[in-house]
Amino acid sequence: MEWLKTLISRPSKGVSGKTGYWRTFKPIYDRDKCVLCYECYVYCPENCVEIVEKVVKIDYDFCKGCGICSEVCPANAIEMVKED
Amino acid sequence: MEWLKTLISRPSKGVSGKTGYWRTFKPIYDRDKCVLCYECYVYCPENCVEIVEKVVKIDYDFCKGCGICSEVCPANAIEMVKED
Amino acid sequence: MLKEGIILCLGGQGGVTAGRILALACVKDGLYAQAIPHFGAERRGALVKNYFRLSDKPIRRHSPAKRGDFVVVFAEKILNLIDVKEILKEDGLVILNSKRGLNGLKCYYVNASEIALRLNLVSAGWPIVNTAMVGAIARVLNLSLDSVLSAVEDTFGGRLEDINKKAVEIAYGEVKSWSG
Amino acid sequence: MLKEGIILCLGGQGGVTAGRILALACVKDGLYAQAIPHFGAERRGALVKNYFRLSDKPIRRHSPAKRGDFVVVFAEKILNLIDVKEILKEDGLVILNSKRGLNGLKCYYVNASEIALRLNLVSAGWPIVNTAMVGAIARVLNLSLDSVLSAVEDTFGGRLEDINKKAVEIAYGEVKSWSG
Amino acid sequence: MDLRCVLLPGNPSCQGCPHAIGLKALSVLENPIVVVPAGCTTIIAGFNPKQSIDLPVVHVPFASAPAVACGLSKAYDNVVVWMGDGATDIGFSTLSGSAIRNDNILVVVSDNEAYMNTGIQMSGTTFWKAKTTTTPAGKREEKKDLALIMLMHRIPYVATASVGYMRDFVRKVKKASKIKGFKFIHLHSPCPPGWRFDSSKTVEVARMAVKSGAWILWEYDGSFRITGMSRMFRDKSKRIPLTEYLRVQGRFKGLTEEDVRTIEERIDEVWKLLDVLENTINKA
Amino acid sequence: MDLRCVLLPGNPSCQGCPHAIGLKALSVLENPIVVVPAGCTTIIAGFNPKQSIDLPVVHVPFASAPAVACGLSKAYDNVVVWMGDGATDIGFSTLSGSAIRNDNILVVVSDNEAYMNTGIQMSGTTFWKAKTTTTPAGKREEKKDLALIMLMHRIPYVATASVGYMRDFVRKVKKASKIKGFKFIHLHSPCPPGWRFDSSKTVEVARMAVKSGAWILWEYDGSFRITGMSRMFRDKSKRIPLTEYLRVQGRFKGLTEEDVRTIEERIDEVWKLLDVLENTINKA
Amino acid sequence: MKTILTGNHAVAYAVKLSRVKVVSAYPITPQTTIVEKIAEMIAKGEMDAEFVNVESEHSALSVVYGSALAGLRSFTATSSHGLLYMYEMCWWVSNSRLPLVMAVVTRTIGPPWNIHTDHTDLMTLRDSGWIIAMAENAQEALDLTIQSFKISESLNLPFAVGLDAFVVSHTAEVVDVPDQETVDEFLPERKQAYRVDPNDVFAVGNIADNLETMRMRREMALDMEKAKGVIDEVGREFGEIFGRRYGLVEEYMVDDAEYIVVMTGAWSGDAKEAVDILRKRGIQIGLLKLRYIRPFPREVIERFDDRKILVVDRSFSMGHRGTLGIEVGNVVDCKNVVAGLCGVDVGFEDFKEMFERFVRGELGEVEWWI
Amino acid sequence: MKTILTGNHAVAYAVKLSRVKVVSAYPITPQTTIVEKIAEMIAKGEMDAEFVNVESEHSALSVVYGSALAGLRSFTATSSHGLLYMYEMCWWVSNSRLPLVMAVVTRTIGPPWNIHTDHTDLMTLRDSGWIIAMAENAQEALDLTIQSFKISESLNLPFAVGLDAFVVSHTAEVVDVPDQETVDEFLPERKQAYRVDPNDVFAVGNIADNLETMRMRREMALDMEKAKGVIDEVGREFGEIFGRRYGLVEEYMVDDAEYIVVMTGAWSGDAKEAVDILRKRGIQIGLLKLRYIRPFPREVIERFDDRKILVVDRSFSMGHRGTLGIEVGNVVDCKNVVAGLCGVDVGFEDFKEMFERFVRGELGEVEWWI
Ligand SMILES: Cc1ncc(C[n+]2csc(CCOP(=O)(O)OP(=O)(O)O)c2C)c(N)n1
Ligand SMILES: Cc1ncc(C[n+]2csc(CCOP(=O)(O)OP(=O)(O)O)c2C)c(N)n1
Ligand code: SF4
Ligand code: SF4
Ligand code: SF4
Ligand code: SF4
Ligand code: SF4
Ligand code: SF4
Ligand SMILES: [Mg+2]
Ligand SMILES: [Mg+2]
Repeated sequence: MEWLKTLISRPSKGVSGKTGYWRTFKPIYDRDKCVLCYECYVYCPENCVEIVEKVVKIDYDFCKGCGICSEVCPANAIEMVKED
Repeated sequence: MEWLKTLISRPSKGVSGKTGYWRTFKPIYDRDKCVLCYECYVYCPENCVEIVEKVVKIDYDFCKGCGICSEVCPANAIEMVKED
Repeated sequence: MLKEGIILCLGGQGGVTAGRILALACVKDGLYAQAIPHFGAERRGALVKNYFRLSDKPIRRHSPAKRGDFVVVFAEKILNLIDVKEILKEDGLVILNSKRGLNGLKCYYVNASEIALRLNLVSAGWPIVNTAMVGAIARVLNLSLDSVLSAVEDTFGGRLEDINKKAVEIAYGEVKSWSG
Repeated sequence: MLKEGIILCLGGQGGVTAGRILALACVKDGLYAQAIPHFGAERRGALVKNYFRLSDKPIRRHSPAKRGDFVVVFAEKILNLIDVKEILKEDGLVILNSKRGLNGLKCYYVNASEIALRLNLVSAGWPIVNTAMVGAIARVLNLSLDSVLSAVEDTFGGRLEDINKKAVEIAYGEVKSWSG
Repeated sequence: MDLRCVLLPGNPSCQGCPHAIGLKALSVLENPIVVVPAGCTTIIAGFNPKQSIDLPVVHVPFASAPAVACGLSKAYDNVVVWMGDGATDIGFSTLSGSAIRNDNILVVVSDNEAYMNTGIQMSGTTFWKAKTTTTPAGKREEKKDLALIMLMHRIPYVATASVGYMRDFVRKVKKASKIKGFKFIHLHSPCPPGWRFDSSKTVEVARMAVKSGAWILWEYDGSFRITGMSRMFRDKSKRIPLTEYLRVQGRFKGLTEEDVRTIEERIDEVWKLLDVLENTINKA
Repeated sequence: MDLRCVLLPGNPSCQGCPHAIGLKALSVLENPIVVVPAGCTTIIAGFNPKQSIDLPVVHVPFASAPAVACGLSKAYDNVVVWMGDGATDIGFSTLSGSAIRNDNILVVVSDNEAYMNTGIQMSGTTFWKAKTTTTPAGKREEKKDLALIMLMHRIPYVATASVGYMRDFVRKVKKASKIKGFKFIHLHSPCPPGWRFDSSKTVEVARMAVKSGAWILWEYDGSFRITGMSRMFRDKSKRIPLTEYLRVQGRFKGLTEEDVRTIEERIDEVWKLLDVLENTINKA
Repeated sequence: MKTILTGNHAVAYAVKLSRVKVVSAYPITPQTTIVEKIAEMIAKGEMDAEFVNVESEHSALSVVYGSALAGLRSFTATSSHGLLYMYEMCWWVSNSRLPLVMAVVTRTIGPPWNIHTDHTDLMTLRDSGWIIAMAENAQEALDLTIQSFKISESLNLPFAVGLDAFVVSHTAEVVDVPDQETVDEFLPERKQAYRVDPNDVFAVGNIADNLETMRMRREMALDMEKAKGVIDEVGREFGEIFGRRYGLVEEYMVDDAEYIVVMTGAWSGDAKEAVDILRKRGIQIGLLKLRYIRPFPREVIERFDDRKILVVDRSFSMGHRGTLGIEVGNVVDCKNVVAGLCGVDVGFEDFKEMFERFVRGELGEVEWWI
Repeated sequence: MKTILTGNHAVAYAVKLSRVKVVSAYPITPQTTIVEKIAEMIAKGEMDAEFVNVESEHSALSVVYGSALAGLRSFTATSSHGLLYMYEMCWWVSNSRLPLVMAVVTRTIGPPWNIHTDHTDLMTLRDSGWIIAMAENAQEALDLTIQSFKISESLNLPFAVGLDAFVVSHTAEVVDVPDQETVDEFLPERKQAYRVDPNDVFAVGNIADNLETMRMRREMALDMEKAKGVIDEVGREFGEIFGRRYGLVEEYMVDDAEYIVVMTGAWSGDAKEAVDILRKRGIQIGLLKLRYIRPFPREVIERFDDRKILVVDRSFSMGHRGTLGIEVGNVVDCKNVVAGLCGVDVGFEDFKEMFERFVRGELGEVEWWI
């Protein structure tokens, strides 16, 4: 029943590898501006925003740089900056 | 192209033969009662009622004896009678 | 011993059920049997052919019989629609629902319609003749009455059981050979 | 003469179009060519491989080349994702979008991103480098500039035509061999 | 009403067949082509080399009818689909897709509330609690309201009709055939063997459905309105008792009084909604 | 709002993918099984041997999802179908059949208004005049109103939602999952490559749809009501101009002012109908 | 207990005796009476299962796909256009390696519309990874259905039980119906290679590597080969318990036969009678009935490569020859008669004549028996 | 005019050049770009036809069934699951004897989901009465599509043009696109045996007699035989006009070959290169490319019954052997390699090795090339 392993898949991060490399722009977080509204957390399509001890953490390994967190942030606490 | 004749069919009466033989009851028309409302004509599912010169004609070759004409006749001008 | 029969009835007359009851009766008599309804596309009212086989050995063939050792006719008017002789073997016999038999043929007859009406076995104006005909056929084929009654029991429930058993019994008794 | 190439780009960078323009340019130069996009299931952003062949005779094979006579790299970061040497033939050469070339390999380079930005060939923040890269590849493969420009003409309409032709021209002129 | 009569006598329909009555309405169409998926009408239409419908008929697979009609409509103006409720189940994507595309066709669903051709199995439009061979204890789900669902597809014409009111139905067929785009008519077609009533009662049962308020005749052609006899039965007091309609049918044997009340409540809800639609969707 | 987060980072979705946002709402379900027909989510879900959705996922053929879910529901309580608008086209019979059967499942249609996985072809729910590869001159037909059509199926729960208002959507998912029977949520999911807007704008575009009144959040659970932000936009004066919503999208390039007016009129009609429904279908 | 049952009712009883938990099907003549009977048994409380009424065959197979995935023994049935309509799901089920049983009442594909027997519909499954059997009569229909669950579940391959429209499906004949205890003894609880479960987080069927997928197909091919042994073994075991032995084929007077006729389905009974008649005349003829079409009993046929072979087909592959003619002809040289398509009756008299012509060497490569 | 086109775009241009009037299709990778291109050409006014967007493949084929019935030249295209989803309609079209053309971009059937080439999907049509061709490259895709209308319409049989997913469908390569006038010269107006018309009252497809229906099938079988001649004749005529000659098969170095490889589809090009390599080493090997699967070029293969034959299959019939292996093996003894399923790449290097092993006698009856 080797076939079973081909038919069945288990949860894992990074199915498409470290998708951080897809990025053109990078979200930069400004803790000072943040009002901890959780919008970035709720709307990040990559699910790579965490809020730990009242600080937003972006997992740049996977963040694709879509810019949604920046757009939805009511406090302009996330800025998109061109990657080099 | 012999097959064409099998694939294609042309209109004809009596597809199932003279369906009059299906009948258990026979509709008998009473001209005197008839008010020429055309209900029997409209509702006969067999389309075997004609009204010619103000007289209802039932084509007994095909009438299956369903009894609808009798039921819809507002004048009780059609009676269903057991066939012998 | 393999006997093949053709049961002719009109759609709605219960020919298929008749075949199955008969077959069940055969089993109860230790025989093998087969009831093959012929399904055309016709709606109720039209002529329907059912095939029937009984044998003391397992029956292997499944094709419809071209001619029957016996032909059963559920309604006299069927005789206008089909020439029974064309589907009867040389020495075959006919079992007919009628007040009389047919001339020029080996023929049994029973007034199944009358039996049905007598028992008030009627639906939509039609006498339900199938169980009476089963009784008649069973008698002609020498099946035991008990087996047929038991087969009817297995087939119907409640009120219908008794009345149909009665129909079988009466027809089993009343079926006659015609010598005309 | 059959040359096989592998074009590496990121989804959305227009590698498929680049391949087709190049192939068209080959036809115009009287050559035969084939552009085989590799379709994985990936969405835009991910690494995409395109295969390319050119020849003076009709090309019969359709399987992807395992190694290329040349490998084209649309973005430097692709070099982190794949080891170019693994898909390059022994004496193969690399054509790279970068300010510089690669050491230890026969390498050509052109700053296609910069050319694109210069021409304002940008979409969703990305410089559209494919036509610049086409120019560079064409130069390295010795295709005629006219043919490439004409191929671009056939591919784009309106405003896009001119700007892309310009990108081709610039890159055709600017591509350099790296000796580092 | 001239029913030139496209249905020829001696056809294979059962005694008292509602489709056979309904099909006569197609007589009023000009140069139609009729597309028929699998169903009782396949049989009624006759056996090669004969056919009992005096129109060009294209027989097609069960789920395909509106799509085939769409194809035909690229060449011809008056393409009609005549299909059963079962064909509407399996072909609901096809129907919905055609409606969304606004194909220039008329679809009539002749609804006898079950798969009759295969021997009385339940369909989406089978009435709640009705017994069929696949719901021997009565259907557990409600009747699918095809016409309202099609109305929500925003097509130019939707109507309900009944074989008990042929003049209304014929008028609707005629009207629909004059409109460009997708037209839908849901025809109520009580079937004697399927619903277990005497073959003479087809028209009566159909009328009882309307008179009891269980089947409502309406029409949308830009505006929405209750039509024909149903206008009268808006007034509940004018209706016949629902049980009259239900009791004549063998398929409802064993219905409790509570069941009847439940049905009544649901009917009330539908009337309420239709009333509102009449007041809302109203161009005039 | 706890989005324990069943969607794992590094998955294959495009930047700014609306499905990816929407899928996170499934985090609130208890022990669900998710059935996914062909579509972008097939890709997003990952490649063997890995998967990027941290729930049991059953991938199924395009038209089959609600039926497969029905089968699973014979063993499990919380079966969810997550499907695209395209799957809803081809599988509309399946969906409608499941609804009529009142299967105990929740169906979420994440509607990005085209077949994205195959490269932006029009679907039934594609907006009028939107350009796709199969409607290069703009779609000629209207957007199919799935939720209203499902409402007419008389199922216990129907709602619309938007990836722009996740809290509203999550609430609806939670609520639906507590109801027995067939639940349907139509989720509006603007797609950056498909609608041609920047990947950062997914949420904004979704919100503009609601704020302009073009997408209306509502819910039926026995009673019908406009929900969330849409309550505010009942008042037309509070809405943002429709053109704001349309102009940000590349697919609407070339829309004339008259087109916009037509769209506006149609939106008004829908609001009118929903208002009426709110007043009519009201248990309280 | 010996009683009278149609082939369809025999299947329905087998489904009940196999303790199936979910049944879903869509009506189509001549399949319908199978599921009507099941619906009736469930309504009467004689059978403990759920019956799901669906709106199409595609959904019927999808529903049982779902329930089988969840670990419930499941069954569906169809015919002809129904099979074609669920065709996509058929492939999905087999490629998912999901054990499942479906009865296929073989029927002509239209147009013209025709409800009578023809094996062409069933044969469309032959590439897909379904085990395919054909019942000769009602007894075999019952017996094969009971065995099918065991075979399917031990191989993780779906199983199609074929029966000829009307000739088997609606013919009432003597069937020995086993009792529940004996069937329970023969047929254990359902087993399957994997089961979808909310507490075991995995996905089924997502995109996989090409080569891995091809490997998966090769394993399926190998399991199909293994199925030959399993079928014979289960058939032997069935024989021990129920007194009727089964296997890939039925050999009727083939051992000493110079002429062998290969065929499948209901008409084999008529053909056996014809064989008897010719045997009485001293002609050494026998019948090899293929009870299974998949796996294809290649090795059995190979054993007879020194005989004269006639394949009688009830299905035809347009642009080549009879479907079994192609299959058997791949193993041994054979003549091919195409007969009984579209429900044309073929009885023992026809076979007698056909076999006589075969023996006299009068048959061409491909003959249409019309 | 020589230009660069993908196989899919080549088909789209062929459809335009064939003056098709109605196109309906449903998106599926890798078929989609065919109809996208057609939609674009129609929108731009370059092509005078109606494009109907439908909600499923079943409906796509239904729509063109309707338009073709009405006498309009019609075209659809699909792949894999799409083909399986419209499978019922495929049979309906062929049994209706309706000329029609469909492109089938061959693709793996799931699960697991997989969009890459595999011929199994196309092979499911082989019983149904469709003419089936496979294009080796974009040029053949274009040329066969143009020929397909002529062949289909002269035989009243539908025609499926197969092309390998991606390998042909998405590979851009040099194609000589003929001009409209020349195509018009080659391809006359649509003809068909019957046409539905409001002014000619008849029904199509209603219930017919069993025997008559079987006779209809036999006529279809005979017309399929006739198709062999028509295909060669049309291919010859095409060659005269366009300079590229077509026929049932392509023979590549077979005349003096001791070893012959039989295969179909895109990889034949790679195989030819491998043949060249072996030939250079003095090995007498050749390639017989089946351009048509239906009608099956039985007579051509028979001519080579004295050679050693290897069939390379990209489809497998579970429980027996490769699909072409079965077909060819019915005519001549052959070895059978199953390769490239599920999109696994097979290139000229593979073929070189495979053919070497074949020549050295190292291949078993059925070998999986994994
Ligand atoms: C794909 C497919 N599935 C099933 C059938 C079998 N079938 C033929 S007619 C029919 C029922 C038709 O019901 P309906 O549409 O309500 O028409 P009615 O017979 O009631 O008039 C069915 C299930 C079929 N022909 N094709
Ligand atoms: C029967 C069948 N036809 C076509 C396809 C091809 N197909 C796969 S996904 C897809 C589009 C999906 O569109 P949608 O459901 O809207 O999901 P999205 O990709 O937009 O998320 C199509 C057409 C298929 N898999 N199966
Ligand atoms: S840029 Fe996009 S992917 Fe990255 S953290 Fe922000 S929302 Fe998430
Ligand atoms: S959206 Fe902005 S303010 Fe809100 S939590 Fe995120 S960073 Fe902070
Ligand atoms: S009894 Fe029925 S068939 Fe006869 S005339 Fe009256 S309505 Fe017509
Ligand atoms: S229904 Fe009665 S009254 Fe009216 S026309 Fe007929 S017979 Fe005369
Ligand atoms: S079953 Fe009903 S609908 Fe069908 S033919 Fe008979 S009466 Fe008409
Ligand atoms: S195309 Fe749209 S829906 Fe599909 S993955 Fe990309 S962003 Fe998501
Ligand atoms: Mg119906
Ligand atoms: Mg979508």
